[in-house]
Order: sequence, then structure tokens, then C-alpha cells
Amino acid sequence: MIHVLLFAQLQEAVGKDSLELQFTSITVSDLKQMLKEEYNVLSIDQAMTAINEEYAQGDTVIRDGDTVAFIPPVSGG
Amino acid sequence: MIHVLLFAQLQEAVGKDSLELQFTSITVSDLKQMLKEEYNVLSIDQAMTAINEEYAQGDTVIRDGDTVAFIPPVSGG
Amino acid sequence: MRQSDFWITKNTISIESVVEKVVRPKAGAIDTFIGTVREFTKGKRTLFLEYQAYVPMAEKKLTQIGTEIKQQWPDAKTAIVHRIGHLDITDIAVVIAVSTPHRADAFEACRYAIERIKEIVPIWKKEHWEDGTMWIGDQKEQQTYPGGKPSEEDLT
Amino acid sequence: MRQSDFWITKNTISIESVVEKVVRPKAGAIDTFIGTVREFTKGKRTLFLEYQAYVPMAEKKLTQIGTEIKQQWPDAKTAIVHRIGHLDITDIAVVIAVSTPHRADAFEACRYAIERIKEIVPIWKKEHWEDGTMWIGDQKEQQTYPGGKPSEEDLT
Repeated sequence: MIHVLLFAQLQEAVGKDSLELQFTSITVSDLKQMLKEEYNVLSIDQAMTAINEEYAQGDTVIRDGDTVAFIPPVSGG
Repeated sequence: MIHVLLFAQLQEAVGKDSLELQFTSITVSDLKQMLKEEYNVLSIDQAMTAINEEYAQGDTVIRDGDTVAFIPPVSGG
Repeated sequence: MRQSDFWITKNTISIESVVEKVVRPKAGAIDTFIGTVREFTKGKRTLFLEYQAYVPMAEKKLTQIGTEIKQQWPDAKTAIVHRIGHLDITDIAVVIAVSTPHRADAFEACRYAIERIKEIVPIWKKEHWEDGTMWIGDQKEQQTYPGGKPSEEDLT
Repeated sequence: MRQSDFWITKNTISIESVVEKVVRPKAGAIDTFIGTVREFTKGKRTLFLEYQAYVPMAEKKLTQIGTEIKQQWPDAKTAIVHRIGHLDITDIAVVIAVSTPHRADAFEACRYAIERIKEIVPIWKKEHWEDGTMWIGDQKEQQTYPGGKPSEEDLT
């Protein structure tokens, strides 16, 4: 099981703040592609990805038990 | 009458925080010279001068009723 | 008193509570940056804002900024708090405090901290304007990330 | 609330009381500089400090610095308070707050203010060290003024 966290415009586009997905392993890029198609959220392309609270690259493999967060361009301050 | 204000090391050197002097007019430079000799305060040469709370040049004439302050190098902050 | 020097809060931020974390005998200078909610941005009127954060990661990234500052300015001590939730005009959204022995470093390190917050800390601002709402991104006006990721340099 | 935004006090300075003078809807950024009493300077240990001011002129010159900032950064609002009398290690000697619509100006104007304080505001610091006392001058490490006066540029 992979825990997915969504924030800001992604959260509103998907209509949920988290998802539980039945993968044992998937790359960041593939997961993004899957979500883009499933929920029609094009803006996920602009989002950074964090695995277990650390930024990760597109080719990083997400494993069972990981928490993945999609992070739209930030605007703190 | 000219009112003279002294601060910091000048105040301690002269032993007073103010003086009343019987001049009707005198330049800043002449007043400094006079005080330097009278009180042996060489450090007055490093002091800036303010007349009525505005900085003044050495050739400015101080007049009866003016308040003159000698301002050693400042160290606020 | 709270343990960490880097935190997210839903409550009003007390500036003194942030500054007191960096006051110390070694320091003669403290620079603080305070971000407040501005009413007008490019002619558009903001009614209020909503900040959202990925809280545990945001606190981790704020802590990382403190570590980065320590590496560049070894004598510096940093504290940062960011508020989330509903904020009205003039409310304080963020307070950064950096103390150093001498003032030039405090200014530079504090400036560094606010720039880094806008790069790497997962916090989002939703503008509530008179005529609609929008999640604001990309305050630094960087390009979007083609690979969906910032460069190594941005993140480390 | 006090009328002026530029003042000298004998009491403990509340940072919030200075910041609240510059908070406003137009501003999104506030930079503050806080000067505190440092224990060690070039290896010498300070026990406490004594600040003296030519109060009415000092308040006038602080006000002038606010005016200078307004000329260079028209959207800025500034408040400055300086404490005098006996100050212990870590006590706050000065607080400057500058608010602007955008952050770069706040940092620059605040930095400008502290530099100008050290040039033109008649306030003096007496160090009380373990082994003696001294009035400190010339923090900017400028030359002494041969004519007993700073240049026009320094004063206007």
C-alpha cells in the first residue's frame, strides 16, 4: 500500500487530501502519469514529489508503505 | 549667554554636563579652542558640534541664546 | 516553552516568542523578517488568505534552512515560525529571527532564510480576492520544473 | 500609544510596540533589526553597558533617518526606538522596524537605518569591562573629523 498526500490545488482537483493505492512499487513518474489520467489533474506535472518527507526525483521507486506527497509550487512566507 | 552641553567622555573630562558662557557671539572653532585650553580636553577636537540640535561647521557663529552641544564620535545601536 | 526552534502554528504568532529563541550573550545583532498579509497585489484586492502546509515536512524543511544557515554563518542562531489557516489583512504569516555576533551576517542570513522558504518549504497560500480564489504558486517566479522536480541545487 | 515613531526610552523595549507602528495593509514585509548587548568584543568581557543620549537631538535625528528612508524607498514606513541608561548582557538597546510592500526594500532600508544611527544619532555607549570602563566611539571606524565635523554627505 502506498499512501498519497495531496495539497492545495491538487487536493481540490482530486477532491480528496489523500489516497491509498495498491502498488508494491512504482516510479514517481509512473505514479504521476497514472494520477494525471485517472483524475485529469494536469497540474500534477508542475508538482514536486516527496517520499517520506524528502524531495525525490522522477525515477525514484516508491515502495509499499511509503508516503508520497505531491507538492505544487510552494508559496509560503 | 551661550548654553554648552557636554556628553560622554567630554562630560567626564570637564566634570560637568553643561556650562553657561558669557559670549554674545563666537565661532564653533574658537569656542572649541577656548574649552580645550580652559579644561585641557584634547578630545574635543574629535567631537562634532551641534547648534540648537543641528550639526554645524567650524566657522559657524554661535549667538547669544544658542545651545551648543559637543558630540564625541557616536556609538548608538 | 516549545522545544523546537522551527515550527508551524495555527495561532497568532508572537514576535517576542521567536526572538527570545535566538537571544544570547554571543550575539549583538538580531535581524527578523516578518511577513504580513498585504491587501493589494498588482491591483487585486485580497479579502483574506488561507495557508495550508504539509506540516511534518514543512517543519523538517524549516529546520533544514536553519542547518544551511549554520553552515554558511557558523555563529548564527535561527528560529522560524509559519502560521497556517485563515489569515486576515495585516496578520503575521511568518517570523524569522537570526542572531549573530555582528550585524551584516544577521541581515544576510535572514534574507537567505526567507528566500529558501519560498523555494523548499511545503506551504501554500490561497488568495481570497473580491472576485474569486486561487492557490498561488511559484512566488519566486521560477520556471516550472520540467521533470516535476527542482534541481539538486534547489533542494540540498 | 505614543505619538512619535522615533523615540528614546529608559525602559525595556517591547519589540511588538515598535512593529505595530509599521504594520499596515499596504505592507507585506517587515524587517526589524534588534541590537542586543554582547558579552564579548574582541576577547574583552563586558559586564554591562551604559548608554547616554542627547535626547531631543537624538529623537530628531532618528526622525530624520525615517525621512531619508521615505525619500529612497517611498513605500516604506519606519519606526525606531533606542534605549538609554544601564543595560545588561542580552538586553535590547535598539529596535528598528521597516515595512514595505515587497521584501527586498524592507531589508535594504532597515540596514540603511542601523548604519545611519551609527553615523549621526547622538548616543554614546560606555563599556563596563571586567578591568575598567571606556566610552566607545567611532563604531563605523571612520577617521576622526579633522574640522571637528562630519562631511556634508554624512549629515544630510
